[in-house]
Amino acid sequence: MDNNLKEQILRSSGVNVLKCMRCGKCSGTCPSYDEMEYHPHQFVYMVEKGDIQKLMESESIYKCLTCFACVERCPRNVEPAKVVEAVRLAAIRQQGNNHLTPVQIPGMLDEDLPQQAIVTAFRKYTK
Amino acid sequence: MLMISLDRLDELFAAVAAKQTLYLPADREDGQAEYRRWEDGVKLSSRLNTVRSAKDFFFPQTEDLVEFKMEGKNIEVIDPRKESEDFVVFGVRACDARSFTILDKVYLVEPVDSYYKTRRDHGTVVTMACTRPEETCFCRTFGIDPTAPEGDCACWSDGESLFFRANTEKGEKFVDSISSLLDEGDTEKLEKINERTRDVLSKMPLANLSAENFGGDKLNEYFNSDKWGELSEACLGCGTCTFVCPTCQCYDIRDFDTGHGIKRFRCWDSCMYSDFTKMAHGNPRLTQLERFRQRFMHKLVYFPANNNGEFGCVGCGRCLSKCPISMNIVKVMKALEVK
Amino acid sequence: MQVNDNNFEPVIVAFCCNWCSYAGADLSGTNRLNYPTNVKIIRVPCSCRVNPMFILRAFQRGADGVIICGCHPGDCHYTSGNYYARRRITLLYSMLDFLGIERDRTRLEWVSAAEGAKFAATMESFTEQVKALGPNRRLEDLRCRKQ
Amino acid sequence: MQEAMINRAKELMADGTVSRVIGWKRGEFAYDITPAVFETAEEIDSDFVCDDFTAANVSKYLIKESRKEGRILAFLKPCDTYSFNQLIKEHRIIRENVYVIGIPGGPKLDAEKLKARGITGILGVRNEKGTLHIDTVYGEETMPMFEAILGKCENCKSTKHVVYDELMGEEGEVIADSGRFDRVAELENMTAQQRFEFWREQLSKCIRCNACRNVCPACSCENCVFDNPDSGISNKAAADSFEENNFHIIRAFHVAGRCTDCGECSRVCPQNIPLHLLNRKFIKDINELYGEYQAGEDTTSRAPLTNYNADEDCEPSIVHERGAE
Amino acid sequence: MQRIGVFVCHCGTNIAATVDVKAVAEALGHEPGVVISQDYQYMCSESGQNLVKDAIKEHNLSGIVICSCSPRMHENTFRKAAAAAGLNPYLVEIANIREQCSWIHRDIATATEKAIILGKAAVAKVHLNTPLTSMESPVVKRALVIGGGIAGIQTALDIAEAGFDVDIVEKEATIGGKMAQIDKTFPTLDCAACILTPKMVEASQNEKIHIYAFSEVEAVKGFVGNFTVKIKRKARYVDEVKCTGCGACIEKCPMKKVPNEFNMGLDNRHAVYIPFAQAVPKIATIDPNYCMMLKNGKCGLCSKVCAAGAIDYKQQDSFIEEKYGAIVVATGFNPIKLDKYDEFSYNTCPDVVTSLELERLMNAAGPNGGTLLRPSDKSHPHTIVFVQCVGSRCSDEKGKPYCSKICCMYTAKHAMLIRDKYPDTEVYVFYIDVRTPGKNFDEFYRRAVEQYNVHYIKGMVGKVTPKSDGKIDVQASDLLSNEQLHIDADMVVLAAAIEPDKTARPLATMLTTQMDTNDFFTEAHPKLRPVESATAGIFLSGACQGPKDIPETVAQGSAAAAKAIGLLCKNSITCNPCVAHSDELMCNGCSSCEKVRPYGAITYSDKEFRMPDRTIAVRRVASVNPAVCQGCGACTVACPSGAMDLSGFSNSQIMAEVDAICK
Repeated sequence: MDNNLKEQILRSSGVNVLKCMRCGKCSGTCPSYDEMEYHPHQFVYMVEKGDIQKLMESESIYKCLTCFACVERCPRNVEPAKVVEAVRLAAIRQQGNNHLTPVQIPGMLDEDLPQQAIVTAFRKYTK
Repeated sequence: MLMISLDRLDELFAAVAAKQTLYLPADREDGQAEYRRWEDGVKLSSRLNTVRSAKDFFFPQTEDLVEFKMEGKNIEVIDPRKESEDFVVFGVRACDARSFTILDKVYLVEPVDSYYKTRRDHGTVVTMACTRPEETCFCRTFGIDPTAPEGDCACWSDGESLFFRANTEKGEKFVDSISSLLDEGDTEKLEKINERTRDVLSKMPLANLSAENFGGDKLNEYFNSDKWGELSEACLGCGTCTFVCPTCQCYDIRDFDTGHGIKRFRCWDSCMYSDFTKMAHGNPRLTQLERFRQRFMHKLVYFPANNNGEFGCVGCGRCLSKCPISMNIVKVMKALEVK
Repeated sequence: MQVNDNNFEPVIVAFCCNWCSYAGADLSGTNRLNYPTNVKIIRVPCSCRVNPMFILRAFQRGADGVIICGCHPGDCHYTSGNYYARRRITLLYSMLDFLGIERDRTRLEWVSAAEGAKFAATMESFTEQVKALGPNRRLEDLRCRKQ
Repeated sequence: MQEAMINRAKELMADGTVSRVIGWKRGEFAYDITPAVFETAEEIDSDFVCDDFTAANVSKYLIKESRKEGRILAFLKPCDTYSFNQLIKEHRIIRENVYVIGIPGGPKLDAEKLKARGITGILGVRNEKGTLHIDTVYGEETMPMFEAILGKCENCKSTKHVVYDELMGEEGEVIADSGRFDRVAELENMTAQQRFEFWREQLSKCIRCNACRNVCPACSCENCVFDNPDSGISNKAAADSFEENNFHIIRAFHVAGRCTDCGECSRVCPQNIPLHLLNRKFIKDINELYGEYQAGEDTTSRAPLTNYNADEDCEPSIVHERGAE
Repeated sequence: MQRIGVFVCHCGTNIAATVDVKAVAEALGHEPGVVISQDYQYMCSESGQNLVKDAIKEHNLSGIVICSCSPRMHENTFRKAAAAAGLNPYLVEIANIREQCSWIHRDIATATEKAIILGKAAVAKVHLNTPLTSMESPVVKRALVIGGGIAGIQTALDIAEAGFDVDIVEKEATIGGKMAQIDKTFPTLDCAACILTPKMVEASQNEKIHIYAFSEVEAVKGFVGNFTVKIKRKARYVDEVKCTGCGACIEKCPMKKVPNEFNMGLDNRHAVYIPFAQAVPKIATIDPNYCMMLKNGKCGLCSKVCAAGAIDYKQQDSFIEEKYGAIVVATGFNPIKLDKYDEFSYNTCPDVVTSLELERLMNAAGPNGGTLLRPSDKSHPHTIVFVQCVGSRCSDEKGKPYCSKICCMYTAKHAMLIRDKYPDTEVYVFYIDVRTPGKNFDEFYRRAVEQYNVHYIKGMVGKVTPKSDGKIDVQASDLLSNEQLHIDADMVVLAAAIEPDKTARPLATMLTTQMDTNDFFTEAHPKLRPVESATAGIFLSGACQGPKDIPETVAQGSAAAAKAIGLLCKNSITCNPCVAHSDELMCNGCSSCEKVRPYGAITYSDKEFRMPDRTIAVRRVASVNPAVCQGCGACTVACPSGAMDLSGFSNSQIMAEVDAICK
């Protein structure tokens, strides 16, 4: 178990994962649930267990829309989205691990894509 | 006689203050005078006298006597006195100067009050002759000449210069210490001024007040006088007369619990107070009449009885102007007097 | 000890009425709500028992702040005690202010038996407030100062 | 007026309405009157005085005098009637035993103010059309009368007598614009530091002679807390600055809501401490916070500190909210 | 010379973990007058008390200081122990080093320092304590029960059974409370009305019980044994004495569109109404918000049809004042409002209901006569989803941090009842945990799963969305199979958290009782005095003290009754000797104290005094009636001379504490 990594996630997210009472409302409310390998409640639980490497390697970290529905609805104020964000940052901050590079963009553009989404994507997927 | 021009007073005070602490009467914003520590800018008051007398310098209103420090259940006894420094009290009037003689008779006889003595030893009294007495003055009743004050060193002003004469060894030391500022001067004008002052005094309302019918042998004449009731009727039982009096010398000893120990201090007491000399059984003087009587009998009868006829009053007139109901020793003497 | 801004720990006396505020203080204990150790509570039956003499006494003896806590107006266990206290304390605080004593050294707060959180928060903020003022010098008795 | 008073007093004594008269007795000088009880017409003729210097409030003496045998005649100035009424309210004076004649009030004069101008050796004082002619051993001096007015008369609150059996002279009225709180307001508008320094300078003069307390008609306790060794705050001397503050705060607090603002405390203070400002501060606060209240105005109303308004009373935090810094 | 004993309690680790109790005992042992200072594990235990008693005897102690929990907790315990050892109980002082020290501080050094100061203050105070003797005060033999739900009814019945008069004050038009709205009870499934209504009738017929329905407590004065309560009788606009409950007025009332509170607003009632058929008292009430006669003076039909002439449009709120020896609080609970939970669409979709609404929907006296139909289209629901913990166990401001305790069981009950009556209906229950501690509770839940095939799914519902086809999309994550579910439901039932009634807080204020942050009344001791409040003479019954099911509520109701009876049985109670007293030698008779006395305990008389000059003077002086005085101390501050002082909290004692603290 990588304790340093766990500490880093907890610190950068500011989340106390011990507050989770495992109700699963975060996952129940998540619009990206079916896209994700690991679901919001699993993020919280796995971070608590220190099982973080799997999360960092999973596509799930890029599937989170950061819509904050889980944050809004969590009855215990655990804020799972912040955990997902922290794990994602831990991943992309590693050298050469940008999830997105500028050269990839033109190929991904389509007419319906709002400008804001591109900006957001850069913010979320690059360091 | 050695003298200094009045416009060089600041120079003089600075020279004195450079060597020891100097106190002198200064005007307050309410027009009354009080003794203040001299520093640059403090001017000598032109008022005849201060509200509080000069006795404060030797017998302050409160004074720590001893301290007890408590550490758990252990008690340590501490003498709180600090090394005393020499000081000069300047501008004392003849009446107040005489009051020190009276206080000395109480505090410097055996057992000597070492607290008082230390202060007396370190203090130099520089007196100032009166030139403009007030209607409340009756010092001459007690044989005091306001134009020839006692004190370690006496001063006279002729309106232009200040003249000095040392009366004691301490006074000589004082004059020596300022001799570089002094010149020899002519006292002719001075004599005239003193003459005029004595003349004014004889025209004052109290000029003819005499104490000759009072004294240590007059206990029976006055103690049971039926005048006391009338005289004391309006007395509020406050301590104003006692506290402005230069000769009142009674004190109370009290303990103050500081939380870390005890400070045993003495403070002025007044025989006018209901708890004066309170004992286990209560107060020996039950009513205000008796307390009132005590104060005046003490000054006019008991004190002379124990001090070779010396009265316990110097006629400074403070109580005359300060008593809230204007009852005072003059009215008492006049009402009681049996010729 | 030299007192400076960093290590000044004020002495704060809190008079708490037995029925509401003392119970409120107990409740903040029961709920483990932290507040500074500077605060020492004296139990009185009612806020109206607090004599101005006690407040002055506290300042004399080295208190840096005095706070009185009682039942909310209308809630007095004795029906009207806190109303009298309110007037008395208002006038006293106003007088202290008139004499130039820092007004932030005194406070009155109504704390009910249910307001453990309010009690703790009040004590926290009052302590901070007094800390900011520094030691009480204007109404202390020098004879009582710790050597 | 003095003449009329003497005549009336003798009349009332002669017809048995009263057996004694309380008033003022002349002294050695022009100004040193003493409150006194007169028992005979002769005494009245020779010693009774009522002039510019008879400022002393005789109400407090009536606590004792009204408990003696027989009825006593009291000449009360308007301000004295307030003190008298307040003492009636507090059950201290037995009303039936006092025959009150209301007399016109001041302004009374302060001999100290003459002396402060350097006028000494006073042999006599005449008041002519607002100018004082003072005969002294050093010659005659003059000064405007208003400059010699006693502090307590400077901001007279009322020339109305709130209680009397008989009135001499014209009845006056309450003076709404007396300006008696102006000085308090001035102090309130200073900074705390300035106020502190002001009061430190004033109160450090205190010699704790207790004259203010002993003259005060509201301070009529059998045994004052400051004299009672069991009270925990008894102290004979103002041993340090705290004691000075403590005495005057507690004294003012104990008379708050009971003080009629007669001004005797400041009059008798040998050190000229403006003690009345402390009392007026309380009166001003009470008027502003709890509604106008004049102690002694009546004998039935509830005093502001033994009263409350559940819904409207302000919180002590108002102290933080108003005034200067 | 004082001989003071100091006893420092560890309270297990409650104190000892943050306060160095040995250091405290050591430090206080050095205080003047202290002859013995020791610490012990549990001072309040019998052996702890024996330690105190032995020390008193062995060291001939003149006063004792216990450094322990709040005096509100154990002051009496130690006073009794002292008395048993021959020491006057008022020579005991408590230094509160638990609630006001060890529990609020973390740092051992500073907490210990503070505990020592608190101990020193108590030692300083006890130096000045004087022996006091208690007076007796009579007990009014009548109890007041506030709230007429099952808790209040049970308490009232038990108190009446013991032979004491008891009044019930109920703010609604009828007693019965929440239980009257419930259809069936778990785990036995018997009909709530069938077991409740006989009790209601019993209460109404018991001559010792007086029911003030449609009334509220307005003010409470007094103290244990002698409360004076002002009760507001809200205007019903119907004469209670004359009304026979025949219902003629209701039939004729033209105003029929008033939401029926009893049925949770799921159907309507008339402007004049009787909440339900078995209401007690069965008296009509006119709703002034809807009655046309009261609103604009037009109608008056009810008055015309009332044979008894009971309608009184001019009726006003009236007030009565009654004296009571004991007061029992039984103000009960309510489901929380779900307005803030947008994700459950409660406000927008009529087919999303709360469990209490479901009770009414299933009840034979409910809006659908007992047939479970969707509120929106009155169709038969085929799929019903239950959502647990709605608002319970929430640390955010929308909900409540506690577990509401009853939801798991009633949800199982609902699921089971639906499956039993409508086997074609699929029932899903989304749970976080299923909590079933209780006799036959888990068996009950398992029956729902095993026998009735209710689908229990672990996972909180994330989102409830009404669809255009009338179905409701319930989105949730099945945490065990790790998949997200979408269920097309016909109805969704939300197990809303329960909270204390809104009237509880103002009532607590009037009663000067403690409440916790959730507005539940705080018991005097969480384990040992669960049905008493910390304020003497005030007892707690039912859900006002915390979430409870019916059997627990009834049990607590009876327990509170037993406590109240214990009090009422006494002819008098010992009253507090910490009362004011006046020193006649110092009193001026100024009457300042008399003006501020709240209980009329101060009177004046003329007394003769021998003066110093041996004359006799008559002076008016104050005296205090110690049986009436409650010891507030208002007079002590009003008194300028200091003649008034308060035993137990004297000027010198308080100043000694101040000194010790400020040292």
